[in-house]
Amino acid sequence: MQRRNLIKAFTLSASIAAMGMSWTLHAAETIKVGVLHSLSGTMAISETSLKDMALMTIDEINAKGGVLGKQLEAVVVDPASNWPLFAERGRQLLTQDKVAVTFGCWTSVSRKSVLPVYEELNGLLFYPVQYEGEEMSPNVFYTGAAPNQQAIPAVEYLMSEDGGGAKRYFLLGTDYVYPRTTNKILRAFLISKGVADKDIEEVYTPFGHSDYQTIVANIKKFSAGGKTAVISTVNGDSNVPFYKELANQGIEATDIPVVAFSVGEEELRGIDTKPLVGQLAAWNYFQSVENPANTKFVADWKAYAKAKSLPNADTVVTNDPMEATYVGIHMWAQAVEKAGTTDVDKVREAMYGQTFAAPSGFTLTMDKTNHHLHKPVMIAEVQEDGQFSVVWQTEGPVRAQPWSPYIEGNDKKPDYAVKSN
Amino acid sequence: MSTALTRILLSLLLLLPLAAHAGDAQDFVAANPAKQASLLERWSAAPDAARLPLIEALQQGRVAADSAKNAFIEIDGAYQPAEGDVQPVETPKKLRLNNRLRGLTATALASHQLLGEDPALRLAAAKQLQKSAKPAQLQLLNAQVASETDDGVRDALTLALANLQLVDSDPAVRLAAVRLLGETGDPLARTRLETLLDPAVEIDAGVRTAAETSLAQVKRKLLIGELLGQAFSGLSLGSILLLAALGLAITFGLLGVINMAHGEMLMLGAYSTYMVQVMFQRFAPEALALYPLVALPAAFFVTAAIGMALERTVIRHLYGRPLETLLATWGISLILIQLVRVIFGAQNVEVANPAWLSGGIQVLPNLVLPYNRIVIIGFALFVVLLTWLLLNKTRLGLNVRAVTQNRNMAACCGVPTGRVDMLAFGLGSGIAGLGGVALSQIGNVGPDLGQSYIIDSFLVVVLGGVGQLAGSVMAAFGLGIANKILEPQIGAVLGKILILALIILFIQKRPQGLFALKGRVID
Amino acid sequence: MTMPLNQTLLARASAKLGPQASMAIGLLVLAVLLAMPLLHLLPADNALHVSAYTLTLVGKILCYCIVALALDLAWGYAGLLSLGHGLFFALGGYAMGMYLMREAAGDGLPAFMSFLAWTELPWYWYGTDSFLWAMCLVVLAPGLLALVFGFFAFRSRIKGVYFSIMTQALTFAGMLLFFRNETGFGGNNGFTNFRTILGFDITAAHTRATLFFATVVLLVASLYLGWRLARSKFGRVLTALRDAENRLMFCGYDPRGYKLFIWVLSAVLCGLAGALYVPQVGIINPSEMSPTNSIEAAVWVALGGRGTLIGPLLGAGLVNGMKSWFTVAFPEYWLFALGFLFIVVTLFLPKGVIGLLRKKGEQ
Amino acid sequence: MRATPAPEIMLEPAYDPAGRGRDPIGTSTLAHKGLNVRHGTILTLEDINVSFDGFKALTNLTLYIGVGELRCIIGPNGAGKTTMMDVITGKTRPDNGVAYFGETLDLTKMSEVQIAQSGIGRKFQKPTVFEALSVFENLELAQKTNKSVWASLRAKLTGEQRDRIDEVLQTIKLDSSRSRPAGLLSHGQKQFLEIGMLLVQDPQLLLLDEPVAGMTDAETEFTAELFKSLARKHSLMVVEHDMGFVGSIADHVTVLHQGSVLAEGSLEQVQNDERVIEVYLGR
Repeated sequence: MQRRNLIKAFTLSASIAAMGMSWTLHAAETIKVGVLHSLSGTMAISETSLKDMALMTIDEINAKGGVLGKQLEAVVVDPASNWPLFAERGRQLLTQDKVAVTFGCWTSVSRKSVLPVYEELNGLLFYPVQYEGEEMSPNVFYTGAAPNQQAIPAVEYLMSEDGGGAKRYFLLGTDYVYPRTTNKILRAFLISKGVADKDIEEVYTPFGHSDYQTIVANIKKFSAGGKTAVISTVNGDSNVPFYKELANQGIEATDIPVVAFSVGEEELRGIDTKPLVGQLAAWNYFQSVENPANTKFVADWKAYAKAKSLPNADTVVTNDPMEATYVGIHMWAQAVEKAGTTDVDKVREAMYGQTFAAPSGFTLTMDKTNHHLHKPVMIAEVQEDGQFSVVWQTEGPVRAQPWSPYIEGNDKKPDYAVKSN
Repeated sequence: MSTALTRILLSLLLLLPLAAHAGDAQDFVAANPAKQASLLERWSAAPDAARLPLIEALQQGRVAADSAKNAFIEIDGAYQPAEGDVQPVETPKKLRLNNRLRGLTATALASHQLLGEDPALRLAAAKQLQKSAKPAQLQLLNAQVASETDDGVRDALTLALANLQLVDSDPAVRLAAVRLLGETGDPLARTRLETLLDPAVEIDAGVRTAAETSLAQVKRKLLIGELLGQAFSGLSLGSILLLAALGLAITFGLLGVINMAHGEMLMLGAYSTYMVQVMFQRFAPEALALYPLVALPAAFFVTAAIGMALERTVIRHLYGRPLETLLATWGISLILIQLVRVIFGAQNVEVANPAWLSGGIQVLPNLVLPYNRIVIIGFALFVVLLTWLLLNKTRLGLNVRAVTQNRNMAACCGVPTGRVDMLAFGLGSGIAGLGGVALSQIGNVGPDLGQSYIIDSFLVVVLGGVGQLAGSVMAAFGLGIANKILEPQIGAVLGKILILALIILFIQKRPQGLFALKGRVID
Repeated sequence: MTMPLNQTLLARASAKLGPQASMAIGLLVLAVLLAMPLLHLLPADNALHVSAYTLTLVGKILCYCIVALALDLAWGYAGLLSLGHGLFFALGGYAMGMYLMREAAGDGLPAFMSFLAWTELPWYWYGTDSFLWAMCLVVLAPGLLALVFGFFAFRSRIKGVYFSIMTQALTFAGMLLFFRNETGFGGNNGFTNFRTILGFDITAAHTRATLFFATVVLLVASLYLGWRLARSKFGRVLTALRDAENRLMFCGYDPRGYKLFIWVLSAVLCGLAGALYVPQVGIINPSEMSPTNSIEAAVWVALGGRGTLIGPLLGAGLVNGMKSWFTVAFPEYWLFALGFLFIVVTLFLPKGVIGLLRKKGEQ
Repeated sequence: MRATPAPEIMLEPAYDPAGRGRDPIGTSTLAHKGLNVRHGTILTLEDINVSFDGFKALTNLTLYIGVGELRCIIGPNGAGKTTMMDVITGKTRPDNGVAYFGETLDLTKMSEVQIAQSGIGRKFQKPTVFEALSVFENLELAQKTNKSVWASLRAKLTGEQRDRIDEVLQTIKLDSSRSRPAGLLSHGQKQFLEIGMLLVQDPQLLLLDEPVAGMTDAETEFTAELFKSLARKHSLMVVEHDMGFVGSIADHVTVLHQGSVLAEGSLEQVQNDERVIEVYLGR
């Protein structure tokens, strides 16, 4: 009996799925855009909101009449935080769903997984997250920050009198590619600024590390040698135990400031922010930035979250990768309008030099050659309410250097995108 | 900045007391950050009791300004003019300080507090100045040391002064300062003394020798602090591992269920804590600090109930098939994780430490023991004791032991085995829930919380010897301490890998764990 | 997605029709699998064309099938439940990946090394530009690790749950090790962006078809090997070992040798599967070693029916087919489905799908 | 079936140093594979001590089994009978003492497998057969042959081996169930299957732990005959509680108590020993 019911249940769910599939096929004159973000698994925590942001932006564009007179239709797939699945889903979007463009990926490894597929099939991917650089594919537009658009300005700030004039640097990161590369660039940069080797300490922890007692004790010991700043590339979940330990051991931002590259508004939602107040973060956008474009952006997002009753809709926040997603989709739409077609090669041409008045308060430009956005850099302090207050920012947008000059051999790399073979 | 210049500036300021602070707040609000910084420096060199409220307000972030650059101080939500009798043009906006200004404010506040009545406040101020006194404050400190009535505060001030006196022009003063610094175990003193070893910096050989002696003293004290700190962090990590593993010691160790959903019980315990905190915020915000105490029973009963429900519906059918329980409970854990994701969202939720669990106690200058960790060590021992009592001193415990040793025989003796299984599983889950409350105070609360503890928990139970409470305790503390000894030597990542490798080797040597009973094995 | 469905239907039919029919159906499935790479070579507009998407998807599932089979040899026959087979799979994959990275890098260093500013290959990379040596590594890396681990584990008679937890700890340690950049395997980004294999473009249709074909051949070969083993006296000794190890020792058999043999064989098969998996999916990174993956592999085996050889293949096909479908259709509910599947299988299908089919066949 | 051997043949091993008076075929079987039984003692246990966490399971246990002898071991629960078997088969290592198989094989230095391969077979208290395998396969695995991994990968049954298994199947009356899975057999059948496995294993020394538990009277009687027929060719050590059974097979009985030998002799002697009566009937 039970087994028969089980089979029935399976058949039922299969037919529901079939209905779901057919729903994506109904509209004839639409342009399909792929959304490739993990909705389950470990990365769901970060990527789910990017998917929602992409859908909101697409709705917004559709409400204004769509692109080339056609409505955009989002094809959302879930690569389930599984890297090979990203490649599989990417291929599916390009060959089965035939999307004109894909917005997606968070981790570098997921991007690296889909990259060969997009290069092989000449697809177009917009990648919205800050990353370690060292890549420039003609099939990807990078709307997040390269290291020189985030890490280096942050260290320059720490060196300045306002930033505390740090003399010693404790580089703390999770042991994987982004922190290692960023710290490598930073070390080269610090040495070029006359910081001695003994005044730089690099420490790494495994993924999901939660016991920072020893590390905080080491930071204290290190800081006795002179004004110290901590540069944290600690990943996601490990930040909470790290900051709690810092606070409980009596280290305040005024003694030893910590600047983080992976802590934004979304991450602070799940954190007791009291211990963090005064600590720093470097991004290209903060929700607290005051300008009309951002006010509208934040209000739209809150309304959207409420309307779609997203989880915890009353506390939603915007953050840097969301803004990058938003900017990326709009720029793509503009480029399609300019090119008059969704053809990848023509859209790519049209993307070069495309501008958009972003919520960050600056008009961002897509570089004419290197596929990265010119972005302003902002340093902000954590406030008690989980928001940031900007304490310093660049005069204007900074051009990305995906091939960091601080890494050997990069001077020979071309400053335009070529396929990696 | 040269000392002479400051002195001139300082004396000028002292000559114009009234004019100077007529518009302190106004001056500050109108200034740019660089000017604000020099204002604060001036204030800390020449404190004035009348300025104290302003500096306090600055430190607490209560100073605001309107567009006309009039200064206001927020008191209980209302904006009072800082000086004079102006009305705000519109709602004033709070001044935001950067870290540098915050640091200078703390120093300025300390020098103002030195003038106060309360010796405790003066002591705290003196301690702050030990860290951050500027050369410009030399005169102030000299004066304060001379006029201070409280011995403790005077000692602290003398030390703060000594830091500044290291560069005094008189070798005798320097020598005294160096000797005094030798008495402290302050890591900063070490750096300061080290610079004096250089003949280019310290020309007097006598002072250099004294510095060397003092340095050795300081280093010894620092070493003690470091070792104690390592021991404490080992104990603390051990207590966390223990709390994470204790529930498993019952469900796996006694009942033989390879409970892969154990981590999710921890997670549910942590989410119960979150729920209790939300309830308190909504209905009893005044008692919010007590929420962890209420969360303990709440988490225990919630997780115990879920555990019992799982036992009745799924696990009951799988006794004696350990590997099947592994798969089924893994399935349960996936469902629970996704359920929590759907209900609470994929993001972490915020569980705040109440004030009494924040901060730490300064035992030595380089040793702070955080309250939350102290409480968790105590709590872990309490839970162990509770479990031991439950298992060894109650009827339920007797029944559990009887059932786990010989199910059929126990049934024949009239032990209701089904009920005992259910209660025992509930107990294990409930204890995991208690562990979850503790974990919520040191780390994240998110759907994946349990996943990060499950492997460690199994290793603790297996290492200790299945079914051995004492073994689990030893294993947890052993692992914690071993981890903390290895970490500074080879780094956290290799340390973790090495620990895993060591455990694998150890189990080869003693497959039954640390505390295995030797005996005739019945086939 | 067509694959697993076909498989179930076929298996169900086969149970009804008896052994000759199952043989016929097995041959039919094999014929379809062998035809797929050929159909892939047809022009894209041909009605019978099999797309690269389908081919890689099925190829991936076939690799998982080999893992399931390997795990079944160890668990189903010898009672060694490994929760660390992902490690062997990944090691094989990494060995292959090393070769592919060297091919892609030409005379230079693999890309990830040059931006770590390494000027020299670490010693364990020597010779990996040779396909033959890489193939040796595919066998040696998982094989030797399994040999050493197995030797010590079986010597101290670690079995049952303890064995499972030790293997889990092993793969966890491996994952942490490979996550480090400094280990020299590309950290968490792993290896991607492969270009050529033996000089052939890795994205070309005929390369894909060949890789797929190789996977089918490996699967059939391992199935045959498993079948021969299961029917030999060796297989019976393993079964005896699983059920009553002490008795077997008192019969004069040394269980260590038997366990070690099947354990290493199983690891090597996993490594081979990994080696074929990597060029087809185009990426290998340490998350393949995460304990979760290995547990999932155990579920494939349990779902299909352990100790049946064919069952685990069905299980791997079913679960992965469902995963591919669910994560598109109902991403939020995939974990629920998987979780319930675990529970249902352990509670109601102790002998797996194969057991269910057999029962139906008998009725 | 043979007749019951005359009691006078079953001498105290120490008094029969050359193994005289034994079935010549038996000795020849024993003599192969290099087992040295020059002094007629197949098993020597001297001053064996075993303790578990302070509990002394065996205390200065000394015991000799002669070649071809059928020895019964009796004793109250906890007397150390099974522990003694564990020591002989290598499952438990004695804290000290001497354990020799024949004259040369030091059992305390050999692994369980080596001990089994050198010719000691054991039947467990609880019948242990390979439940997933058929009766025939059970016997096939137990059969005396090369038991290395490589050998079994290529193993094929010879006609001779097949005949031997068939013969044993007849003997243990399981011929009709030869292809049934052993797990489906009744308790008594499993006992017989395990005995059959010992038979095909062809060990020189058989250790039998409560072999007739769960058997019907007829089966018990049959087993008694079987054992008696095995003696001489093989040496047997039988642990049993069933006094009737002991009486029907044994001429020589050892009583264990608290881990050491309390009495030794014929069943009658032992039964009349006052210390034995005290132990069995309580004080």
